[in-house]
Amino acid sequence: MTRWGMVIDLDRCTGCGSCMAACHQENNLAAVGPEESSRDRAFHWLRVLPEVSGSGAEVKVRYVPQPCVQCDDPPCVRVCPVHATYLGEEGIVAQIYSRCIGCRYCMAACPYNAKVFNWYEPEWPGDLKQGTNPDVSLRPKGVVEKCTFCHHRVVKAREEARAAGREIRDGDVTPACAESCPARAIEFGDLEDPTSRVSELTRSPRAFRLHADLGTRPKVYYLAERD
Amino acid sequence: MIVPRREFLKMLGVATGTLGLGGCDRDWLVPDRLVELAQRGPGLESQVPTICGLCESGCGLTVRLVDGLPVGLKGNPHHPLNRGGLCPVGQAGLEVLYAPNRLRAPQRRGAGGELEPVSWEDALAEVGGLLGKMRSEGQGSRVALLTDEPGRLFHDLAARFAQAVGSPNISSTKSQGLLPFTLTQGIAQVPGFDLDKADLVMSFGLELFEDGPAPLHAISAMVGSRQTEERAAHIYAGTRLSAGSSRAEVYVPIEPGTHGALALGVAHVLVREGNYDRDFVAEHTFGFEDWIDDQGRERLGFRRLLLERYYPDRIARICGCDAATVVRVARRLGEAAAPLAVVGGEGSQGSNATWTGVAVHSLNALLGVFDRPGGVSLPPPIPLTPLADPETSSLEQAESIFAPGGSVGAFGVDAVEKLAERVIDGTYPIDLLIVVSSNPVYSSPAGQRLSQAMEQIQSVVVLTPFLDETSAHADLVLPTHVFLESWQGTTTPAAVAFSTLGLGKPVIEPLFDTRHPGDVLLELGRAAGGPAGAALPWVSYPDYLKERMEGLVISGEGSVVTGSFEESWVHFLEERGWRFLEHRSLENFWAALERESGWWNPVPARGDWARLFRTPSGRFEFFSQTLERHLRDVGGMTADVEMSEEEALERGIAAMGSQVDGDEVLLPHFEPPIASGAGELQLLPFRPITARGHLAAVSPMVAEMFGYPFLDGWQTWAEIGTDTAHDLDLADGDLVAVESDRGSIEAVVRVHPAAVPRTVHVPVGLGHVQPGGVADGIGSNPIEIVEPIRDNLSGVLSTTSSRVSLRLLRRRPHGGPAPMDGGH
Amino acid sequence: MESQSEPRWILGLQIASVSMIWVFVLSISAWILHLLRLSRRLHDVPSASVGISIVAIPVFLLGAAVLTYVFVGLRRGREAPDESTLEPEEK
Amino acid sequence: MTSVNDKGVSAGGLEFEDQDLLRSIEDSGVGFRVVSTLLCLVILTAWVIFGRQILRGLGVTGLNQPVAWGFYIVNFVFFIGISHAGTLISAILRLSQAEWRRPITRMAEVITVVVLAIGAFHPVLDLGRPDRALNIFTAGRLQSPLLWDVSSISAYFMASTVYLYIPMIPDIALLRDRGVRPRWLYQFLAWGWQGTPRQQAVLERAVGILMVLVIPIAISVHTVISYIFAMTLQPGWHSTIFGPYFVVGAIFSGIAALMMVMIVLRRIFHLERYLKQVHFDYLSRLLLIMSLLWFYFTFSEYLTAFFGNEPSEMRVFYYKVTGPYAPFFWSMVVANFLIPAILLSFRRTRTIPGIFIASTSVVIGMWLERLNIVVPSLANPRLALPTGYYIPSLVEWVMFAGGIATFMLGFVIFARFFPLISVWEIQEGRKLSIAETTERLEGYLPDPVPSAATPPMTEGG
Repeated sequence: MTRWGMVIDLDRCTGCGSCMAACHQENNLAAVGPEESSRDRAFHWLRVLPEVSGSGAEVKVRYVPQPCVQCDDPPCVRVCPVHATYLGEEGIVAQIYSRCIGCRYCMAACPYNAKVFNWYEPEWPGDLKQGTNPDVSLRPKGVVEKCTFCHHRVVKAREEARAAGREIRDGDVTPACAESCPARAIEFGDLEDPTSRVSELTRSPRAFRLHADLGTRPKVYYLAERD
Repeated sequence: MIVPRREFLKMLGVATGTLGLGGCDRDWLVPDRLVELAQRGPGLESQVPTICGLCESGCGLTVRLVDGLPVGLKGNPHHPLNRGGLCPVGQAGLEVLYAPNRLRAPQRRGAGGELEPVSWEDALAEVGGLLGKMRSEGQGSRVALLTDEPGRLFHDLAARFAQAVGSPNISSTKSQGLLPFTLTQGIAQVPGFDLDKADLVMSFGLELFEDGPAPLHAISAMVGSRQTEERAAHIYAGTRLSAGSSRAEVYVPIEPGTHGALALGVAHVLVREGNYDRDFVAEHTFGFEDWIDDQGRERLGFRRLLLERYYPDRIARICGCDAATVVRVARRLGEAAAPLAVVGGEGSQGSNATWTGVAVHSLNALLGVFDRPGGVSLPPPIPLTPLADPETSSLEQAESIFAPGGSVGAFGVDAVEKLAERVIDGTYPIDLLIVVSSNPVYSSPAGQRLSQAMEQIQSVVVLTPFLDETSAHADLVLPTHVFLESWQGTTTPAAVAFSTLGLGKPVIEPLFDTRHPGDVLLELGRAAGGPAGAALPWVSYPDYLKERMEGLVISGEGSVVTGSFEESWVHFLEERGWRFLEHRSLENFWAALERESGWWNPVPARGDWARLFRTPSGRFEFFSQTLERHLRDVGGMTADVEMSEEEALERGIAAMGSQVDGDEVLLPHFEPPIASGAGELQLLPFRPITARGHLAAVSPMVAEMFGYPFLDGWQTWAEIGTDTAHDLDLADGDLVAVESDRGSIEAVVRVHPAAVPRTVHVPVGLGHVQPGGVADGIGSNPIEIVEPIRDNLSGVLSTTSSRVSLRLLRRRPHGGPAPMDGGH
Repeated sequence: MESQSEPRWILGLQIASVSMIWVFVLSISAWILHLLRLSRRLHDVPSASVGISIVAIPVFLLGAAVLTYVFVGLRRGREAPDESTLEPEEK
Repeated sequence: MTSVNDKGVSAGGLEFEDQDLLRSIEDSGVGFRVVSTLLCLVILTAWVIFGRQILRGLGVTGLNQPVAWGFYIVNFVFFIGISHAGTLISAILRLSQAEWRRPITRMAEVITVVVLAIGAFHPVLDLGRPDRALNIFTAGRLQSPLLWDVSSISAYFMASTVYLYIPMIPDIALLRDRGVRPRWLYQFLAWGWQGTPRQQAVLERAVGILMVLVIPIAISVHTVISYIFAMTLQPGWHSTIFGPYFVVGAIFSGIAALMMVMIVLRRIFHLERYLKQVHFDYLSRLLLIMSLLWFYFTFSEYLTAFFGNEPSEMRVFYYKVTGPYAPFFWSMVVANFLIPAILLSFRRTRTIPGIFIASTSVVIGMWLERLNIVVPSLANPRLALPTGYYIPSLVEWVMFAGGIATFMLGFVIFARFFPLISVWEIQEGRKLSIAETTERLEGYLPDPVPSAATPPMTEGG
């Protein structure tokens, strides 16, 4: 059984924002517009998070691309009253838009603020709807949504694998963010398979996870900058 | 498996392609047929490569089509420039295609000043007729053409068009910043910088990973296609720490416009410590040591100049950094195996941009990186079929409106400014102005002047997919395809070490009644009739492209990219021997190009010093004889009395208005930047990656992530340092008016801990006037308020020479710390 | 007599309401049991949740029981001899 | 007219002296209609606004990322808290045989039932998809604290309704016998009460069971509510003390609300004869104690957070203590601690007005406390995200008003049909308590020295 994980190398990341944009396009995230985003309603499944350390001449700013970290012990799943979010068997924390009642308890419980809410019906000015990705459903208003590790691609890959008469394995899937990264800072693959690139990288001394102390066991790892 | 999983699949809708498009309440602008197809189609998928036309880079794209409708874009891994990566703006390609404010038919400005739809036939007949008339009356020079359509191929066609209608007036609105290379290398192009093999790149003001001709190339070359251990390090010297530069190994914050000084300081340390490439300097440079000219006069050498004038302490004073940093950086450069010094961004926008460029480039000379892997070289020429001379010789070629001329002393001009001024002061009448894929009124500091000039020009024709600032002054607006609908031929962007040629083919038929600018020019030529038509024999733009490509087939140089970048390389090498295998005939080649969308030639001609240094001395000139001659001529022109060379030179220098004297003028030196205006802060407009391409503002996604490094969108921000904010008692999120002597714009304060004191950085990209567009009237455009100070050597207008002050309009509406100190 | 002269439908209504209570209570208990089964099937975090919901069931039953007890009790109590009064001594 | 005449609870009794208690029922003036229409208008508006919210989406509120919870949840916790006034208090008082409870219990129980209903509805207001609320029943998941709430609140609601109803039966019977209209209603609800000894016995046993039953439920309910927050990992929420802290707060606000209600109704229905200074005196002592208790809990809660000095905790802490929420935080402390402590400690200020002010400030203060618990933790994410903010929209204010109006309407309607003070308990008090209490008192006293002369008078109470 595969367990999908991601490794983001902050030493390679140049903060270009491609992953963010790719995620938007791949997953049909509708822009909320100027008014709404001025009210902090803008949302991204993956955001580039600025982190400042030091000050004065020694100041360091680093940009951390942060998708849902896909915990193995997700606080959001524990609190969902209707089983609208759950931990899939391949380790992907999924959201069922058709069942979510929009209580936003999962948002309140997520220590990573990885979940976002459709405050209004998503809007597609002009013909933008034409350009949406048919593999990913458009969300209705009033439901919570989140990064799915491009689950639709996983599904596709699994079908292809099945057609090829084998199990889905490492390297079959690349999420949109990893695919679009010009610095190739994002690796995606199977953490179960000890030989996979990702599990290799997770053993690097530079590897760390966001708030590993919370015991949520995220499957998104980061590699610290070298210098 | 448990129930919810099934539901989950259902929701993710692997089988619900229709869900994506179903239930559309709006009336559709795209042809119903397409909607029908999208909703009921069999759902057949295909991947088609093409070229991104949103900015000058021309990255490779792979378009995902379902039933022939594009539903997704990603970087083309085969393309040698971006190698699979794709910037945020590129990602927004589909939003540009389906944007609500696409122009759907030609528009003519009626009597009432309102735009009214008009048929293509009438529109073209009208303009063509006018062209024909002017040409036959020998008034061709009253036609002017401004185009920013990327790539040499289109530019050649436009030039041919101008020629055909007898006009010498064609220019791009963008300045390439060639002059430093002309002065030092005697070449009229930006040389290639081999980022693929450089191991340390020192950037003077150029946000390598965000700005410049091809940021995605920089990312993939320096990081993307290397192992983490081998990725190129970089050092950034500038006034602002962008997201990309925050990865720099060293960040040297310096006063605005002092990049050149820093470069010279570094040079000083290199020379003093003997840490430079002696052989190269000895063999291939001119004017390093003191020398005696043919009149037997003692001339100042670069070495002495450096050692006497540019010692670190002085540099530290000028740049506001500390001397130790200068030394540290210099040593780091000296030790590096394959160092590079590049300039750009704010470094090439000051009033002293040319001198900055020269100083930085002379670093490359000291480091002796020319013509070697990881260094500076000329990309191999692209053997396009040359255009046969048209029989327009009958027309005597008038002087171009863009000719520098006059006693200003500048090598070149700022096209937009020149056009505007000469039309307004009536010294060069223009009756027909054609603007292609460019929005100078928005993007040029002389924009306002241009719009005044446009009012005086009898007829202004603008080719654009969207109504914008420039088309607002047009008498005729001709809607063009967006890139996904059109054939594109792009050529290597500036500063790339290898040469590429991109062939983009349309992935969807035009949604509306639009045309390709190339086709429009061809038709106009035909409509003008006579020799004009004859000079533009091609039926259509792709037809023209095909003819130009033939040259590649004949030469057999380079190869069509295949597989990943690395594979292409291998493939390329294999192919050297029996190269004709692949493109034996034009047809095969064309087919291959269509299939792969890219041709490239990665091998520079090594050891061809004559081609690299076309200076009088045939070497890299620290002491620029080119400049010396130029200044003599200029000096000569100032008065029509006979005068000695020295006198002429003196006068020339005076005319140019340098702040140093003697030979130093002709050597790489530091010209203090000019800043005008009353304010206490220096305004430095910059172009974030989200502002690439003049179509960016039509995409809601790009607008929403416009300020993503601050988790911000839909607004123009004014970035200031922590202490500046403290001094001005401003907090992150405050709304301020940025006020220069020329005007005032609104912006939201963003406090960045690493911004240099007394500077304010405002991104271009928003503040558009685009009727019907999602970002129409959102944000503001800093270019509106910059003082048009001229770089006296290149004639280009500086955008970073204005002093401004910030006036608080409204405090941050709600409390809480800013993104940059969130959680700290 | 006043209270004897209550129309019958009132009595019907009363019985109906009491049985309604039972329907309500039983259905809630059934629901909670259903949830327990569900959480077992989904391998949810049991402990606390199970405990808390299990105590809920008896509460409901008890509430309903008390109501019924009172209802029945009062009806029985009615057929008391006429001299029935409230003696302080009564405990 | 009635069968049970002579001494005791007999309704038609010539010496019926509790007319005041039935006035609101037997001659409800125009006042009732006016007030209830006004309240209905407010409530109607709230419903219209709610409808609009359902149609347009939750965007009409002031919520955002990261502050995904606001007024609705705050008020949910607040109202449920208030609801602890009643049943719990009356149960405790009954259990401890506090004689002064008699005029108080009924109102307390009414508060509980009404407010509980309102509070329990608030989460529905907060849903992005109220149309799917029933998913809770089809696909509910017990591991979610929200489900614990659903079950415990409904249990509490059931228990307290029964607990309100059963002790009311004799009064209903009284009204029935006095022929108050609508006749059928009282006949239906009286369950044929005649006050026979057996009926009395049944009644008392039932009440006895209920009051024991209600206390643990009441406590569990608010503990579970606190779990909604405490079970997450969020700084400022993830605290073991939250259960008791919430319960204390609940009882605290409950008593305050109870006294407010008592004072107001006392004024409106001229119940001065029943609700005397002494009642308020006792209750306000209780309030004072709760205030101190509350302060103790708050203190230890924040001290541990502060002393632990865990970064994300501190971010929340400072957000409250010195940051944007400082005004709310400190006014909470003042309203919950300083004001009541001062006003209720001195006999001179422990007057009815003084008590009214104190209780009002406590109710407001407790609302502020809920606000201080819900918003700041959400506004300060663990990650280096910008600090959030939350400004409730008009919609949320209207819904809040709607909630309060519903509360008032509930009371008005109840007062229109049922006595706000338990008539029979008062009368029972008159008839029996004195004797019974003296007896009990003597039971407490040491037995007199046994002498052959006089036999012991009782075997203890």
